[in-house]
Amino acid sequence: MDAIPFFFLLGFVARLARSDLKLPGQLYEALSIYLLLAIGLKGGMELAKQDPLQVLPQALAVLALGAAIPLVAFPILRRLGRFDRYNAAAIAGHYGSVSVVTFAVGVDYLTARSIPYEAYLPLFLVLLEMPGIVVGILLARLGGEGGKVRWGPLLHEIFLGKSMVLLAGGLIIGWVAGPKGLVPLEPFFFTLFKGVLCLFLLEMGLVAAGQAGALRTSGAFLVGFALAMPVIGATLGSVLGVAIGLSLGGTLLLATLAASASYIAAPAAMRIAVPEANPGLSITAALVITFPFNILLGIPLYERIAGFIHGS
Amino acid sequence: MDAIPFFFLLGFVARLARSDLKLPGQLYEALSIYLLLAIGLKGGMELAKQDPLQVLPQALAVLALGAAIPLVAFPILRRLGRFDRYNAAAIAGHYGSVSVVTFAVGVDYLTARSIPYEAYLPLFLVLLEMPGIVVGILLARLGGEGGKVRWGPLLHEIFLGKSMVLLAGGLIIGWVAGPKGLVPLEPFFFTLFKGVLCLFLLEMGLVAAGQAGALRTSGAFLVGFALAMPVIGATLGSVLGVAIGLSLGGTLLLATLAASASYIAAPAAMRIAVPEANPGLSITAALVITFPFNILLGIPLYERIAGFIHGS
Amino acid sequence: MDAIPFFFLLGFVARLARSDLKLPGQLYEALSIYLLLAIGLKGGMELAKQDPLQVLPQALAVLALGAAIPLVAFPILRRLGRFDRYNAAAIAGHYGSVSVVTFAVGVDYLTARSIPYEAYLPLFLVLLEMPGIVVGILLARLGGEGGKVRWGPLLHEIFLGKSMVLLAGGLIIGWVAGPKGLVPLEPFFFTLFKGVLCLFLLEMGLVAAGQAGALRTSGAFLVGFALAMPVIGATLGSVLGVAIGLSLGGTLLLATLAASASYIAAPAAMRIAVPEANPGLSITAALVITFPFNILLGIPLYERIAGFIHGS
Amino acid sequence: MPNTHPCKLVVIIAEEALEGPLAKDVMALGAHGYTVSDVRGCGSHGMRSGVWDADSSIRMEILCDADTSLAITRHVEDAYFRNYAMVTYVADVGVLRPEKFVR
Amino acid sequence: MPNTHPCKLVVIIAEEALEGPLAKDVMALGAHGYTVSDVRGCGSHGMRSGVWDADSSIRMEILCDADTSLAITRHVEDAYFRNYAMVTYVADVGVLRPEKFVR
Amino acid sequence: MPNTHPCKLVVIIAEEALEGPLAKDVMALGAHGYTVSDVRGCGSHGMRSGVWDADSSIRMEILCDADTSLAITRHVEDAYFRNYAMVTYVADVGVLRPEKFVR
Ligand SMILES: Nc1ncnc2c1ncn2[C@@H]1O[C@H](COP(=O)(O)O)[C@@H](O)[C@H]1O
Ligand SMILES: Nc1ncnc2c1ncn2[C@@H]1O[C@H](COP(=O)(O)O)[C@@H](O)[C@H]1O
Ligand SMILES: Nc1ncnc2c1ncn2[C@@H]1O[C@H](COP(=O)(O)O)[C@@H](O)[C@H]1O
Ligand code: NA
Ligand code: NA
Ligand code: NA
Repeated sequence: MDAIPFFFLLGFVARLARSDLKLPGQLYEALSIYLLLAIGLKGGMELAKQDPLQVLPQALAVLALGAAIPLVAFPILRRLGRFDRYNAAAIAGHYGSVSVVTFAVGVDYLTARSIPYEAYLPLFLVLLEMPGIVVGILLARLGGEGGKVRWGPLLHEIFLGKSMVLLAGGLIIGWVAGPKGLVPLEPFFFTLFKGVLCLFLLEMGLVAAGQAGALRTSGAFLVGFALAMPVIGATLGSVLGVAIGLSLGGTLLLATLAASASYIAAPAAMRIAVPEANPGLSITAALVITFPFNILLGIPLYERIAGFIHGS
Repeated sequence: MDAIPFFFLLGFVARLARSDLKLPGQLYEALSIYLLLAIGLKGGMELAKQDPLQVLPQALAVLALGAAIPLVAFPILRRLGRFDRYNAAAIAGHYGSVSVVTFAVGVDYLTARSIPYEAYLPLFLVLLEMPGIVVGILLARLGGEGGKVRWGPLLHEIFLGKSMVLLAGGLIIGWVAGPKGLVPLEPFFFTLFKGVLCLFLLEMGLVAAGQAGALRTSGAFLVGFALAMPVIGATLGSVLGVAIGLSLGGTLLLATLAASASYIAAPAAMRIAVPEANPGLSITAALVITFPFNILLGIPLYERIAGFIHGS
Repeated sequence: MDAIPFFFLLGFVARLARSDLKLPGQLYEALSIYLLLAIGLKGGMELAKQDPLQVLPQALAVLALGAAIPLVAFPILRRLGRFDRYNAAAIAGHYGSVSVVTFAVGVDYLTARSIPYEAYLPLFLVLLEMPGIVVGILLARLGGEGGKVRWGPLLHEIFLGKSMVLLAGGLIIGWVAGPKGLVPLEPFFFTLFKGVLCLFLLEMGLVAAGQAGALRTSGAFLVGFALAMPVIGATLGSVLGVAIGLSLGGTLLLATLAASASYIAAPAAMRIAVPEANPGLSITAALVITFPFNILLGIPLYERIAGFIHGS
Repeated sequence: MPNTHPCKLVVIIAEEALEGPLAKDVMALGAHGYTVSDVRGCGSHGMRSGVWDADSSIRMEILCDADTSLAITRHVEDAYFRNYAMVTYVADVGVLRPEKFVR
Repeated sequence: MPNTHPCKLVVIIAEEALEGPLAKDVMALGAHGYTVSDVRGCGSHGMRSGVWDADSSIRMEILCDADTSLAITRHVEDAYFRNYAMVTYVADVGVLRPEKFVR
Repeated sequence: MPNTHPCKLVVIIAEEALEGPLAKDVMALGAHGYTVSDVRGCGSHGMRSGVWDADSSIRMEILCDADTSLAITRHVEDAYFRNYAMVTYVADVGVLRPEKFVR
């Protein structure tokens, strides 16, 4: 059986049982730096094998998907959930962006089942990192009383935030160095990847369970949203995947990306750009509900959805 | 020659010479998390190949050994060493529990000499983690004036302490995932193990030498105890190993476990449960004397003891 | 194309663009501990294959080179650069010592091009660590008004400083354990080396760019010095390399060592021994200019210099 | 015109093992919050260099009213001083938003 | 004879996201320096355990004259108190080299 | 009735390279202990971001009597102020167990 999700469960259960286990803060940072760089490198290496002109239209479509998801989520949160503009926009932005670790678990899912996929998909991960966040911020700022978006610091936060720099930097290095240039880096960045992912998932379990207390105050609607929105996202992602001609595996990964919600880049950007929003709400939704749902149940479900849409 | 003990010596000598070398605190934590998880995974993986019914009686006997060792150590410390009840009980508890790194060095010793052993021995490591501590606490609390053990927080500390969660969690994951599920984790958790162990031993050398100053105040009896008790423990462990039908290698490992003293789980538990005890005494004994003695001289000695008892 | 220098560039550009990317401080420490130990082990392992009597005269010559470089640099800084005695001596001391990471990039350069070299060259790295620093301190203290060098703490700092202990400790362990003893440590210390080096270079890029602001106040002379001195050093190193009979690859590595400037051991020692010197000047020169110059442009240039001198 | 209001700052430097118990205690005694950092140091129990668990210390600071500060220091005195490495001090400071810190 | 001179010490404990903005602000308001450390803690916004980015806090301390301390605390009050987890206090201390800290 | 006794708190923020020497000095000058944490910051010597050795700072706090505090601040002034990045301040606090801190 695949060991990966069990590490998340171990962390989750340990924290719920109030174990004093905790990973040192700087280890968490170190692991996330490693994962972001490694995924970027991998994607860049595969991109080097690709014809850029063929990938370009796909890339544009993926960018549009990232912008579209918060536009779907926002009215749901605002009308059905009765959240104020700021909180609705912030949560929507989190779901427009993506979770790197969810993506990695998706890749692992395909690898374990020997399902092939377009190896340059990490490029889409990089592309989906930001548009959702930008749209989320626009939703909060435009039409509201304020309306004054300070774009300078915002764009800075988005394009030069930690995760963007590592993902895009890794992508470019991988692309420039190419498969041959990366051979000596393989043992560190690729062979160890899955083990490091396990450690990170252990930590995610601890963190998610540590935030679980917020569930009590967040309300039932948010829980429902955090379970339904990934499925909506996955469906949109699957439709687009088929439309742009991805394989079944690639479609599943795009669906997984669309289903995932950011808990690294988005919280940091939203905290600066939409401080009126309560960060507890977005994090509860993205990290405590959507993330475990995706890695434990979502991905197999999205395989069906992707398969169904692919088949039809 | 085997490089592993030299890393301990390097750290020990560097600190004695008052070098400013120090490993960052969070690296120490990260390395110990890795080692505990890796040992647990390894043991769980091997356990998956075993018939549980065959292992069960062995496991019960090992639990009893863990409880017996402090009962042997306590009167020695109390009568011969003239320690007060609290200190005698706390020190006895440290020797009832085990040292993960000593175990790892023992495994390395066997591997380097191609001596086979029952691969599920990490299970015994997990089992020996706690009974000694519980008995140590009982010795401190029962019969003393206080007598009021607050079992709630205590059991919590014991079963949900960091090392227990990682060892037992790793064991369960390894057992559920099985050898096949762990293949992708091998490069990280198994191939790197020995290198990480070296780094940890370097740190242990630094820490042990840093505590060596306490030797001056701890008295000669404690030094003698910390040299004799491991040999007593190893003998008990060897007898039990032969009695429950372990191979020579397995017997040596059980002897090594019995000889080792805890310096992670036990100090944390004792500090909360027996605060009257001076932690400097237990740590000096367990870490400054017994630990180096075991990894540098003890293990070869226990091989003879185990061999002798095995042969007879 | 070789990926290694790109990691430095990524860090450098990210910091110049004021990205919030930063590696945790303890990760930086952990990576440098790893690199120092690994290089020491590698060198010691190769030394074990060598006849000590053959290496000894080479070693003495290399020690002399380390002492000579600051004697060349000091008058340049004092006369041409018009630095005061303390700053001239401190900067000269930095250039007399060496940069471990520059050496590692040099080794990688040779490996990528399959150019052979004397595998025991890390020994020279260890030997070059200190004499330059000692001479730099003497230049600051002797002849000045003070003249009172407190040798006790100074020698302590030099021989027991972090980098010295790890390099020399690794060397000794590698030498004692020999190639066979190190086999189980290979995956951790050798196979991962290049990947870890990449991460460290990313950090170096961030750090170097973070110090780049000091360029504005440091003056044009210092920039010129930090570009010219490595070339002078490389020429001296090449001449010596040929004189002591090194191969082309070995000569290039010795040239690279001589060209490099210390930014770990030297700043720490100078801060205690020559506190009157402004550490910003040495660090700007060594880290912001010489280090990137060496890894991006210097090494290929030194290959030509070494080749030219070797050929003649 | 100053915008701050008088308040007590209680600082406790103690063995890391006490972080959990102390956090519980100060909240139970009426504090509305606390802040913790990792420290190392030296005192009558010798060097605590902060490299590993048993050797680490924490520094907890609590803003609270005078009564709570008295309750906290008294409790700490009774419960922990005899058996643990620790020091405690109290300072007078001025806080913004005083309502956050009174019982 | 004491060698210290009266000075204000402003301490701000806040979400890590504010480290950059606060550093900029205090320097713009006349401080000549600041010191930051990583902390964890608990308050009206709940537990902030410092394990990951969104959950980490910093403690910034600023030595400055009374006017600057007033400017800083007022600015912090206006700009951040409503939306961020944070507390601020001010203490009277004595500094060496007072010229380092006055505007 | 307060259970605290007047005491001096000396705080030194300095380059990491001084941690060892300062620790030795304050103990030699009569302190019975000290507490150290890792910090980063900014001052007249520019930014010290704490990412690598030469760029790291420490914060040391010492509880002691008035005479010792004077001795420490004077020594620090003489020995280190000219050549090192550092600031020092002194505060009046109240300690429990005053006998721990007097010379
Ligand atoms: N005089 C002091 N000034 C500042 N911190 C102290 C002092 N004495 C003790 N400490 C701190 O409190 C911890 C425990 O103190 P003790 O119980 O005296 O060993 C030490 O490890 C120091 O971190
Ligand atoms: N009474 C208090 N004493 C000390 N620190 C506090 C106190 N209240 C809050 N804090 C710190 O300030 C942070 C934010 O506080 P709050 O805005 O109340 O959630 C907390 O996470 C604590 O680190
Ligand atoms: N006004 C200030 N307030 C708080 N900390 C300061 C202040 N000035 C300097 N520091 C700290 O002291 C260190 C050295 O200061 P300096 O010698 O002024 O560069 C800085 O890196 C800061 O951490
Ligand atoms: Na998404
Ligand atoms: Na034992
Ligand atoms: Na050099």
